[in-house]
Amino acid sequence: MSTAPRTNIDFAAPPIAATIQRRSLWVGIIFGIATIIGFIFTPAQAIRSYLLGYMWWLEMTLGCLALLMTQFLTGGSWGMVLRRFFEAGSRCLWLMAVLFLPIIIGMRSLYFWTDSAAVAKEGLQHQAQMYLSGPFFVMRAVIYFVGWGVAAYFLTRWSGLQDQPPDRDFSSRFRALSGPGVVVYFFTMTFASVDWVMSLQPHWVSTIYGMIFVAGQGLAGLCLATVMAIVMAKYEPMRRILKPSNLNDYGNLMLTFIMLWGWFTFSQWLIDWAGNEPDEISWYLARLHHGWRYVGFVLLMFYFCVPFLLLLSKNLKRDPRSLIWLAVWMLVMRWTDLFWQIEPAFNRDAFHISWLDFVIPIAMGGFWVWLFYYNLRARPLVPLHDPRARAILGPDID
Amino acid sequence: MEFRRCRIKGRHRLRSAAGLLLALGLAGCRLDMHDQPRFKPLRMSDFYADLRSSRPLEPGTIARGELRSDSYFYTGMVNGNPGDEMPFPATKEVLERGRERFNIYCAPCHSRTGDGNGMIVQRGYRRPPSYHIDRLRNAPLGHFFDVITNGFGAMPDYAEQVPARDRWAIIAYIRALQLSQQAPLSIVPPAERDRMLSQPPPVPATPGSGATTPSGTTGQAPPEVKK
Amino acid sequence: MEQKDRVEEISVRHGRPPVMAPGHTFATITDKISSIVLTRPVSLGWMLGVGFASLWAFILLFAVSYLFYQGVGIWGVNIPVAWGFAIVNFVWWVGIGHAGTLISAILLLLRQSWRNSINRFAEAMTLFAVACAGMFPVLHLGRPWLAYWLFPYPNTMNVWPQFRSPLVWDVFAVSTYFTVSLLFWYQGLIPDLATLRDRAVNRHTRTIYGFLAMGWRGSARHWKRYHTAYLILAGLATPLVLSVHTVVSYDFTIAVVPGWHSTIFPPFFVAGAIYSGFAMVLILAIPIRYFYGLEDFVTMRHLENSGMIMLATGLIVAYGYIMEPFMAWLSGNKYDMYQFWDRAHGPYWWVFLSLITMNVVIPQVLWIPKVRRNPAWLFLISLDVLIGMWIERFVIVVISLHRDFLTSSWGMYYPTRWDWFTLLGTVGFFFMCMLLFLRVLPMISIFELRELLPEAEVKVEP
Amino acid sequence: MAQIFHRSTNTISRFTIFGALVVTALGLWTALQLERSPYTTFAGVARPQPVPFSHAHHVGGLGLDCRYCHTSVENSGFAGIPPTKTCMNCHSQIWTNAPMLEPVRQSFQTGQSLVWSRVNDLPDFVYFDHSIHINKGVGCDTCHGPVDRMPLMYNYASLQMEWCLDCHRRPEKYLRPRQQVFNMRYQQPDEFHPVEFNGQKYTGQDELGRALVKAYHLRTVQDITSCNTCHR
Amino acid sequence: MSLVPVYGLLAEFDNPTDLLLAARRAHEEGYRKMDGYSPFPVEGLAEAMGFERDRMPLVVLIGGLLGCVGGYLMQWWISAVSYPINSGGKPYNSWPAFLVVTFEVTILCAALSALFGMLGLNGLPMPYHPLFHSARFEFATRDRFFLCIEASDPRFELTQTRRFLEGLGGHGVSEVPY
Repeated sequence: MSTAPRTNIDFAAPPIAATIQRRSLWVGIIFGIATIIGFIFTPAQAIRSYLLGYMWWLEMTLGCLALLMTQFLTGGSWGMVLRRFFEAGSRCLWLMAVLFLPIIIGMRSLYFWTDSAAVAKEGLQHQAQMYLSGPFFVMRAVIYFVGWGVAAYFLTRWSGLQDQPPDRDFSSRFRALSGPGVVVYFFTMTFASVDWVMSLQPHWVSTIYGMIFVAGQGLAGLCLATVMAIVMAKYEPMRRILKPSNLNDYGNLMLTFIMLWGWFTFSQWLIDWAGNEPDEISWYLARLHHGWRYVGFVLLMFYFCVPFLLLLSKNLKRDPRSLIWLAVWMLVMRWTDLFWQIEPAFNRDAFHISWLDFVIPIAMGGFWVWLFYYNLRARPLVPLHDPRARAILGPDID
Repeated sequence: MEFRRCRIKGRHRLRSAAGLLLALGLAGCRLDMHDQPRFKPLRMSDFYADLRSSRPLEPGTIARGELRSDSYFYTGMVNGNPGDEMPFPATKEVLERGRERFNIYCAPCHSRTGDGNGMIVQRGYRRPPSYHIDRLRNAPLGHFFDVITNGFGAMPDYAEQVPARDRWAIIAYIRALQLSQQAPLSIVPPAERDRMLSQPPPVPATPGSGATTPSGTTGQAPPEVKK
Repeated sequence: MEQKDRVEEISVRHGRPPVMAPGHTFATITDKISSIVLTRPVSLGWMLGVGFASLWAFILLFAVSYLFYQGVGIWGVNIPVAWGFAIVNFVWWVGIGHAGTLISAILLLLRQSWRNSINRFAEAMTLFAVACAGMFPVLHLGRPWLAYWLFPYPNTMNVWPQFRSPLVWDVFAVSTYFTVSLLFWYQGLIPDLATLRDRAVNRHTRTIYGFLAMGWRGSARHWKRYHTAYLILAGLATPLVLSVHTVVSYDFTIAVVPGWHSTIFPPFFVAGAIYSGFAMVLILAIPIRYFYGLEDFVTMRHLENSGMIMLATGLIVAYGYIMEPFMAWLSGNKYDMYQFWDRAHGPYWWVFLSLITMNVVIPQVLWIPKVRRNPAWLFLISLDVLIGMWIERFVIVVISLHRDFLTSSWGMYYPTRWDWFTLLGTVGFFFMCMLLFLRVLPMISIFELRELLPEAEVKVEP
Repeated sequence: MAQIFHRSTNTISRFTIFGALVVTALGLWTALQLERSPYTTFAGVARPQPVPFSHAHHVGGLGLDCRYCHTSVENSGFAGIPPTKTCMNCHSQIWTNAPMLEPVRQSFQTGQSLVWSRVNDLPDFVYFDHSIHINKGVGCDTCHGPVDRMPLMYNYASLQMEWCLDCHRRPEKYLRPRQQVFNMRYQQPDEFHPVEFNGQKYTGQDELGRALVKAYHLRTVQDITSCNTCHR
Repeated sequence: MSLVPVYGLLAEFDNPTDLLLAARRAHEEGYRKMDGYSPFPVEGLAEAMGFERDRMPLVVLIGGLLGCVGGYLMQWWISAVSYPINSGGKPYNSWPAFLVVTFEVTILCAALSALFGMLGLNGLPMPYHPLFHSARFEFATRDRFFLCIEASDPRFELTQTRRFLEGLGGHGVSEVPY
């Protein structure tokens, strides 16, 4: 077993991280006040926007967790470079668990199946009534968070333990947890997407729905970590770690996730369109008419077509300044996609957008990013003492 | 009459084997579904001894709608003697129909004017009497019906080719023909009279031009043949 | 390149088997692989193998001839199960083909060096599997000799293919897939054919390989364009391979048949395809490396990685098995719910039970590293998965069809001996092609193996 | 190592590649032409018949109307092939000794049908009805060609589906007034030969066709090109 | 000088690094008509010899675009223009359904143009080539690396170029007859 890399380079997060952390907290507080105002005056709209913002930030959290587990399983330098960013994102999970409470409280104005009169009127199936009941809904949410929490807690904890010399090789331990962890994540996230988003219109079911969410979360987690890594790469130590070939990999991974999203959403649309069954196509009718049609078009063009073509360029993928903008853009597109999934459930006949749809996600983001940087600063930016980390350190560090 | 297929035909198994071998080369070969084992009108059938798939009616059977209860309509006879009435009113439409059918079935021998010098007669068929003799001018309508239905002298019967109603229409038209050859100018309305006198008589259609004269109301001469 | 090598080095240091056994040079790699084709005598085992496989290929020929002669009535298909073995076998074979493209294209893009030792025969496997697959829809046509009607050409009927039908998409997807796989395979072969040309002693052999190598001489400019084209082909083949089984899944999902009309089918089918494809890769790789003494090149690393991919894709398949009944239950659609009840409780319950056992339960032993690193175990599990995936298609095709919406059109499906002959015949045909390929073409990509050596790295600054 | 191939192989191999393309293209083109040629369609090829019946003589020469023999063409799907009796209407007195007509006399005496070869033979999966075409103003010669100039009968058209569709897609190109349907020498209207219909003179087929489509209540092109119009 | 026309001079090396360095030197020396030969692609070798722009991506892009546009137009023309048939009440121009075949045709055309573009730009097939006269050249497909400076290069001069190549430290220089 090798000894720790001998180097006098400081691998701690640069001071800028503290600055960002502080500023994002302010953003969180200011927009948080606006959020409270929104909840006071337009509670119905506020809870919808809250759900949108929540799903958006949950994506980044769970995306980080999923990618963290994946990189333990596949190995490779791409994951090693971003590992600490994934860990920082994963450890925001407790914040997301806390932020879920308003959804439980505001459930009645979000999900019409909580109202038995409405259920009777809408003729909801008996099965859906069994599944979509308040207590069961809360119980499932608890199970999801426990499942994700266990994975996030142990993986990041062991990773932290690794930082203390002497070197310890936790590879098998990481893999032993990540393997089942990915499986559990896949299932829980599927059911979570059914519970939290699909049940807004419970007549419509789609077996691929969970996978669309998983693919979206992968993209969100990757884009977030890429953005953060490129921000940090202006300074040591990330400057020497993050190489154009890594960025190229991230670009390719983004392309992969974009293609997966395109593949899943197109298939879902084509199958529903061809089948043309009343329960199925009505979901799309709400989303492909009125102003929603243009949102769909924006997604087609700027979630899929344009980024797809851009990411074919090797130069763009290797250029940090281009890639960071593209990653930010894809995060915005994730928001747009969620917006397009959630909002038409409440406004089927006309396009509708509220200022809270922007404010609440930003408020949540303020706190989230604050916690992210808090987590990031707690540890060196590279898991130095992981034996495999040497692959990314370069020949000059040994 | 029976038809036989002249195209590729054989045992269907042989045919599928041929189809396999010659799939692309013989794109034109006929396949099972082109010649289905079912009867189409007048198709040959090896099921019956006389090879006819279209079977003659069994004696005594009456097809639906073919019960000939109106005996005058179908025989032209009243108590064994030819009657002299139309079983239905001879309207303009009936006369036009009669002219059309006359020109198709009768004109080849009787000629379009009814003088009995039709194209077939010119080719050696025994010449029928002209309609414009007194005997036929005075013959009752039922006589004509009987002749068309059962034949007369050298004339074969046309019962199969001309349905009963058309026969009556033809008879009505023959009466009109007879009248047209004997009509005094005085029964023509004055306006028409002037026009008729100022114009040369229309040229009768020349049989053998290859065109059967259109029998419509336009009355125009058949279009000239351009070569 | 650099990072990759270090990752590899570290992996080996941490107990993973190497991608290639140490001690090889450009020359030994070249000579070892080309000698299999050029100088190795035809062994008795090979002769027996080809003999047995061609026997089944001839049975296939016989079964197909009889089918042409007599029509599809000799098969067990009938209303309501009009898509019996033919479509089951078609989906199964197309699926098997997918692993080859995954290895050759996707792993190339992901810069997975372990692909270099197995891509060649995996691609050959793809070609032969797709050829087997392509037979079935054509044979399933009532008039197979009119299959060319499926392509748009100015025919005398003025009738064109119906482009709203997934069956027409299939024609395009499968033929494109075959063509692109062939191009990819052939392009990979060109430098190796040149190697064989230059190694061959026999004049005729040299001429044949020389003809096929098209005068390849390894020029730097040629290599440059070659490499670009190779990467581009890989980039094109990657979405293509996903699209092919997606389109195959559309054959089912576009219809509103309970059990078919399910949005998860595209990724579910693709995962299943890769699942069975890697099983076939292992079925081929394990005996090949043993009989041809190729353990140096096809190492335990390859076998283990294949096992892990099988595990992952198998779990996605299991995910699909769970999602479908769950969503059917949640939707409350009584036809969908009945369909899944019928799978487990209907007359085909034993098929469904064996599906779950073979496809979901048994492969879970792959979680155990010891099993993943044991060729005999891997071979057995692969066999199990291959059969399991065949059963999966049987379940989807037959059980979904045998109980129609109207109880008056319920029925059972009984395959005839001709169904079995055709299925086993294609297996024989597949192995016959594979064995012939092993004999006449380099089964491992020589030039890509050379690239794996440390000496292949240019040790100067660019 | 010595050269395996001669210098000329380079040219030959390139030539072969392009040659293969050209040969393939030519082959496909030939196959398509062949499929439309009389080799496949028998268009213009007279069939052997038990009696060499001449439409040119009977129609063109003697001026018989189509319906004299094909009696059911106006009100039935099947145009009707005359029984031997129809032949004997005239041939009981004309050409009574002609050896050519021996089979006809035989048939008349014995009651055995004459076995004609089908000329205009549509596949059995096609539903075709003469009466609707006649009544909507499709002339006999539009499909059957200049029958009055055919010494022996042959099919004038390819009878392939593209030929049917050509008219079903734009029926106005071919329609004529009903009175002209049996006119074997009908000409489509032009400036010098106008055609009268419903008291109006038309000098172009386009306007006449449109007027006829309207007057005869033709169904829409969508309807008459739908599969089950002809395949039922 | 030699009476047999000469195609070029062939220098042999036993590893890719030496070949790359030699090619770089030759390029610096002003030689342009030369080529390196190796049993696998050597990174940077073509560039070291002043390789012009690689036009492969352009060729494939054109092929793919033609396939994409052609594939869609074909389906549109067939389904909406040539013979519109109502199928399941779907519009004649059913673009969601047409995307599938459009995609497949795009890939097909792009892949065909990739392989044939590569062969075409590389001037293959060329079964006959002067280099095959060289006895050692068969090892270019095994484990040897070659640099050939061609006689058509304006700076080529038999003895001088030979001396230059020998100075590069290879395993011998041989003359390749035309």
